[in-house]
Amino acid sequence: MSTSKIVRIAGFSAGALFVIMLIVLKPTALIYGIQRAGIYAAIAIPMALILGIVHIVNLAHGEMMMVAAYLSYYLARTFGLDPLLSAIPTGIIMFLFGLMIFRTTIQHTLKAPELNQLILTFGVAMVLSQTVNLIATSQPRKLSLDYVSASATLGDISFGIYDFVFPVVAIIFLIVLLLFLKRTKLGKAALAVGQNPNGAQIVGINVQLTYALIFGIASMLIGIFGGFFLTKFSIFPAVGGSYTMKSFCLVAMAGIGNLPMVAAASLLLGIAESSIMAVPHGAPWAPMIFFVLIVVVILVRSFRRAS
Amino acid sequence: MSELRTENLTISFGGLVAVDSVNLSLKSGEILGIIGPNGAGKTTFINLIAGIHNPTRGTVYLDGEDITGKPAHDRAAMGISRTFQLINPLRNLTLLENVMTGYLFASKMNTHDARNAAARLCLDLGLDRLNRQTSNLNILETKKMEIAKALACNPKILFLDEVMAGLNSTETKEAIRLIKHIAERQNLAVGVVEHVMGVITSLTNRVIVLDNGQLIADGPYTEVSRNERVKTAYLGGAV
Amino acid sequence: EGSSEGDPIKFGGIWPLGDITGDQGSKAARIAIDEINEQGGLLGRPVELVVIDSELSPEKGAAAVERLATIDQVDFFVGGMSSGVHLGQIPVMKTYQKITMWTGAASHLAEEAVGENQDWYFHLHPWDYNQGASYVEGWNAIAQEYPEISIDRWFLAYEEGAFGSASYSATQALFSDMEIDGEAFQSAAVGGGDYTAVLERAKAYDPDVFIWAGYDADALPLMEQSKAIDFAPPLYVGAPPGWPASFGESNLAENVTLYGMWAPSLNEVSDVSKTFYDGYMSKYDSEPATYFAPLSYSAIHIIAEAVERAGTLDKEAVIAELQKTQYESALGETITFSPSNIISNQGIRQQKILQWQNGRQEVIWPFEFATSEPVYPFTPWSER
Amino acid sequence: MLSIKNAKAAYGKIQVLHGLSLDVGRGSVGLFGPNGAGKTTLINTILGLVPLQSGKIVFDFKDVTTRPTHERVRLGISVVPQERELFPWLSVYENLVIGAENTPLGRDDIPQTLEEVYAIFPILRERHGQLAGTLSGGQQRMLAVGRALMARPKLLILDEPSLGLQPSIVHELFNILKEMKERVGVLITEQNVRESLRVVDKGYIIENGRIVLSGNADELASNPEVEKAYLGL
Amino acid sequence: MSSADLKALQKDNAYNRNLEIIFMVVGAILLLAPMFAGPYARIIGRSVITYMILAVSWDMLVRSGQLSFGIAGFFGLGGYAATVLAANYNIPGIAAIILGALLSGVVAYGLGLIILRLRGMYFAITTLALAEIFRIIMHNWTPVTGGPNGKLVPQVLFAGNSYLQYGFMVVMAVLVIALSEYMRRSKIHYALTAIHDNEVVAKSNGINIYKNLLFIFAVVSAIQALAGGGYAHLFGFVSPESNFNANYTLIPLAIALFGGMYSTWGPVVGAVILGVMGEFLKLYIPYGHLVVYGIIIILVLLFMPQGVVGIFKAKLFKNTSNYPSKEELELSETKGEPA
Ligand SMILES: Nc1ncnc2c1ncn2[C@@H]1O[C@H](COP(=O)(O)OP(=O)(O)OP(=O)(O)O)[C@@H](O)[C@H]1O
Ligand SMILES: Nc1ncnc2c1ncn2[C@@H]1O[C@H](COP(=O)(O)OP(=O)(O)OP(=O)(O)O)[C@@H](O)[C@H]1O
Ligand SMILES: CC(C)C[C@H](N)C(=O)O
Ligand SMILES: [Mg+2]
Ligand SMILES: [Mg+2]
Repeated sequence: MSTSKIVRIAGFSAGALFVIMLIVLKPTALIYGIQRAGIYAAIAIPMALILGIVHIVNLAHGEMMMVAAYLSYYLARTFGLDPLLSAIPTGIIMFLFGLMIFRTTIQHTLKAPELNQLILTFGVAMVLSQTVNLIATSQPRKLSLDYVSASATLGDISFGIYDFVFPVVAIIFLIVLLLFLKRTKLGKAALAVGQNPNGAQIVGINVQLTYALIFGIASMLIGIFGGFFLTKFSIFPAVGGSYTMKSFCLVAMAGIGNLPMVAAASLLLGIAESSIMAVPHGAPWAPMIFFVLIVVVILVRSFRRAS
Repeated sequence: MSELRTENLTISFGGLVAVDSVNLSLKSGEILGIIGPNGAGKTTFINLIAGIHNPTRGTVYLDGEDITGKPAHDRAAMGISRTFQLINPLRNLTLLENVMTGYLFASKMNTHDARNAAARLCLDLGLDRLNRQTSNLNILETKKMEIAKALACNPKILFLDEVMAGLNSTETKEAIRLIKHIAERQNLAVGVVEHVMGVITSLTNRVIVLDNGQLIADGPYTEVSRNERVKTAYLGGAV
Repeated sequence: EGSSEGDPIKFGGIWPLGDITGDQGSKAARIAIDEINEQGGLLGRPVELVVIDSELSPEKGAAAVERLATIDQVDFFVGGMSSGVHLGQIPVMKTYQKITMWTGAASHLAEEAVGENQDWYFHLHPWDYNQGASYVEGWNAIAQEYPEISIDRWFLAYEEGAFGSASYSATQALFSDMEIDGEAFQSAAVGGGDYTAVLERAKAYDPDVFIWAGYDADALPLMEQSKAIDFAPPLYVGAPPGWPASFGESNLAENVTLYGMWAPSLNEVSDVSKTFYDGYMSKYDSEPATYFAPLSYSAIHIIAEAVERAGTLDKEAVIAELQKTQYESALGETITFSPSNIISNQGIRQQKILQWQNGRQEVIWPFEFATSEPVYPFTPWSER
Repeated sequence: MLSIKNAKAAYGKIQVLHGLSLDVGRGSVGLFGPNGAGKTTLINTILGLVPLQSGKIVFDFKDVTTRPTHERVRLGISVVPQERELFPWLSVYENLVIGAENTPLGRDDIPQTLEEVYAIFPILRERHGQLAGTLSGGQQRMLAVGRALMARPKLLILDEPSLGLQPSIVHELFNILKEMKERVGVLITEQNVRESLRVVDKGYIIENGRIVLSGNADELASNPEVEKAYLGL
Repeated sequence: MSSADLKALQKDNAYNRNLEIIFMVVGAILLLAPMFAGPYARIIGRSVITYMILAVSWDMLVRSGQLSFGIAGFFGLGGYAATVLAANYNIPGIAAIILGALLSGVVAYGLGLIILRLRGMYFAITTLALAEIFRIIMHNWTPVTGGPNGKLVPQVLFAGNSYLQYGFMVVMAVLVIALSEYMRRSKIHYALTAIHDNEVVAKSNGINIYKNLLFIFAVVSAIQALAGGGYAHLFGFVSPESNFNANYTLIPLAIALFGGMYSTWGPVVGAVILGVMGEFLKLYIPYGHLVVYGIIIILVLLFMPQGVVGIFKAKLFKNTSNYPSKEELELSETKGEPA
């Protein structure tokens, strides 16, 4: 007990020391790390919700975001709607789209082994990205928005401040979801369904509806984020793929079902990556840090649990 | 002739001491009843002996050898065998194959011999249609399979954790007869957890009572059941 | 060879059809085929194009070669984009040694894999080191022509994959007499998209010329982040193989210099380019957005003209004629073949230097194709 | 209150219920029979967890034969399943509350019902913060009973509730059931036939998916066949 | 047991056996057909077999319940090892492939010592992360691996002779299939299945979980590396993007599911159907065939959740599990009816 406490305190102080060093030596690395973490967390949190409750690794997660971003893009091109505003209609459309995908496909495989849903969503991902590819070609698209380059100057360093919207969005997602799960009846029912669907039925919970709604809500969040994503990134049919994998990693690092830890894991990885990138010629090693940290955290947790 | 002995065996989960300094010795030929209130620590005690949990404190000896740190699979091979309160058949194996695993790994037989031995044991216990999936078994068959699995490990010490729960009285009688027969034939030391006192009285020759993780009584049932603490904590007005 | 009089002459085309380059490359090639057929075909025979998707995968690409060679029994191979896929195809191509006009693969490794004395192999796309050398040439020429432009200090931001890192090492080797530094970044095309670290380093380095070698998906976000940290070098050069849709519409695009082989503005100085452009627009109702379109279009015509001149499909004869090629291409220049480091038939070596001006790509070098004068220095962000 | 007409059910090709009819009014009904007779299956059909091949189930004057499980529960059927079916990562308290929250009857006065349940099983109060998955087998059974009570059902179904409970608590549980049956319907399956006959008004003996005998408690208790088969110990 | 039972059992067993023989013959014909069907068939066959080996090996591990998302990692590692051995140390082709596989097996063993205490999604993610780590190392270790550009194999296997190349793949396929079938019948099958079903029960039955997992993980990884080495030497190069491509993880999973998991024949059949179907689709739908491919995967999972082989088993073969087993019959013969 006491040794684990010592380890924890040591870990915390090492982390704090690192952050202080960063602030002194390379403050922008910390800023960019936080911004980066926001993107990771905002994408991973909806995936964590689906994995925690419906127990599905949704390999179409990134593709759903891609579809949402394209929706926002076309809303912007046709109606001149700013993507930050179109995030709302996109969110609603994606909620319905999520429901539809769930009802037509995933729902029918819930009783099958877990892997069936995994490969099913892989099929869905493929259909989504390839369909968009057919319609919109692989050529990247991007809206040019002035506010994205908004910057601030601190002493003699200038840095982008727009990207702070991502951590803000992530925190909002997190708080809303936590309140939803702890405070609302549907949320509490969802937690129960996640742990024992059979048990949930016999206390009067509509399990199928809960699954569908949770999937829909997660799709809505990722849909909203699609609009935000579009403001910063170019979009193309394959843009979602790498985020699926990264989210999946983050969710596992956090521990399945643990939403706040997803945010914490994102923060850790965001800062770690941007610190590495701040070192000259460090960039090619940034993904390495990402994956090594994930493995280390997962292993450490398993060792701790075993002892 | 084998002997299992525990010394100050203790485990706590968080703040809760589930098994608290239990000293026990169990010898071949004995059938020991283990009773006590729900949550007294009976299952946990068995888990400690079988190596599923590691104790916070205390030692387990088998024939004088300290086996406390040994992994569960080694203990199984050394002759400590048990059934599970919450039965989980290996559902991707057939009935026969479930029983085979004990022979294959704890008793280290080859596949051919293990198959034959398992079949013989199953027929002995009145199980047939050995190629069935375990999901098609009824409770009685499941329980028999559970016992067969434990016996296939060629045990010296055998723990039965509520194997008779859910059997009706005819079936229970049959099971008691079976267990007595096996224990005698193989000169086993047997520990039996049951909440049905009829079973305890007709099967065991010695009883221990756990309460809040502590061993509060040890002796023949008639004696133990007169103990005030046992009466209030466990039996209530139900005797 | 296997085909007789009256049967069509077959071109086997392999592109990644799911990618804009292969999509437009294959479609442009089809235009060339149609043009030839409209003019009565080749040697009195119709021509046909069989296209197979490489799916950006070496094994699929190699299988496509095998299929075209044995089942479709094509006479020529055309196509190509990625070096990675091409590496997988080369061993199979070498077993058939059919006349090949390759429109892709910049990696020198691919050239190594083809090896010496493969006279059937024609490579249209410049190798990585060709591109580098042409930049040296171009910049020196520009610096001479416009003395106010200084090019002494270079910083290269390159994507960490094969394309970017090859660009960096080629540039380093070729610009060895100048001050040069570089830093890798992860392209948005593979899940990156954060350029802040590279841009900060570049800003601290304070270069005369800043070049980024990444992909189309990096273009706008990179500009936006440059603006956010107020990084505006005198020469801001982008060297992606293609640009995103409607990049020119952004005010960030203004005065960005770029490398390329082709731009619609070439229509003003080249009739072939215009013919090609109009043909593509009328057939597909969308603008050719990558140079793979004119390149693939050229590939078909170059072979067709050589066959016409040879008057036969005999391999030796056609190769001999191909080696004499003088093809005035839609890319502006006249394409000829000559040995490069290893292979004997290298086509284009020169890249063009262009600049975004008023939403259009204008050619500023080579001067013979120039459609505009360079704007220098890069307009600071605050003045846009 | 509950009436089952000619229920037939099967798992794949294995026919388990061969046309069972049975009624539960106010008061309590016991289902007895050997292992594998189909008692649990019957309960599952009442809940809609196993579909009927044919037959009809009426609860509270409503035909519920094709309604989904959660609707039946909301109409007032609660169950203590043989396999307990708790939420292992929720605390004891949360398990109890969720038992009430999704049913119209249980929702009304949760603190009150909670007190009642805690009074019956004091250990649950003591362990209200513990994760259900870490409870001992018998404690889990108590929690399952408590959770079913939280719904304030009109019909309480208990599938072998005494399984794994210590004798004193079994005794107490049956006392409580005896009291409850005055207010609500109770349907109970038990291997502990002697103890249950104390509680039930009427009993059915099921064998191989058919009712082979039925009668009120005293009749069954004095029936020599029942005596021989079920009351031996 | 009645003699009617016995008769029915014997009849059904014989029927099943005949059916099996028919399938074996058809399978063998299919496997050898590309030898006579031209080089295109052989090159397709060669990649079908690559995926087949990956899918079978993945299935061998998943039978223990351990789900690997790191197939591409060991596939790529094997490819790089075989290439570097050949290019930098002049080790001849086949020897380099085998050595590369062994080395990768050793690496897997070492990593397994640490990661095999993980379960479920955690293990899956860790293998996925390891695959990425391998890729990044190969990508950045330029002096040895050629870095982002990759590296050429000095000499393509069998100088590009497609008969020999295909033959080589067939030999690998047969070996891997045989190994998988052997494992299904040997002691380790019971250990792995028990671990899959319930670890606490497994250890209580004397099964050393760690040792068994370590063994199978090392073997399976070596097989995947073998396939990767073969791939590198057949196509003549390695590069981080091609050899660690996520498709080498996802497609084998899809194949195993499509064909039917927890068996040898499921992945084998799945690889053939999906591989051949992919080639056909793109001939008829050059632009957009992947949409159709995705839809087919979805439909199969919705309507044939146990996979193609599962359906065949259920529809064509007789279910004999409700008959007395062979051992029961023998015992009852020697001892008379059991009590
Ligand atoms: N993993 C755990 N974490 C926390 N507490 C635990 C854990 N496992 C068991 N316990 C607690 O330890 C005590 C002993 O449990 P155990 O299962 O041994 O009881 P038991 O005597 O077998 O009871 P029963 O007769 O109900 O089966 C219980 O209070 C239980 O809640
Ligand atoms: N999920 C299932 N799949 C296949 N067969 C099943 C399933 N569940 C139960 N059975 C079979 O149905 C029959 C009836 O089982 P059921 O559980 O209803 O009996 P029960 O009377 O409740 O017995 P017990 O006293 O053992 O609980 C048994 O033969 C059992 O093997
Ligand atoms: C310039 C392009 C042809 C780049 C391509 N990806 C290559 O590898 O060669
Ligand atoms: Mg217990
Ligand atoms: Mg039952």
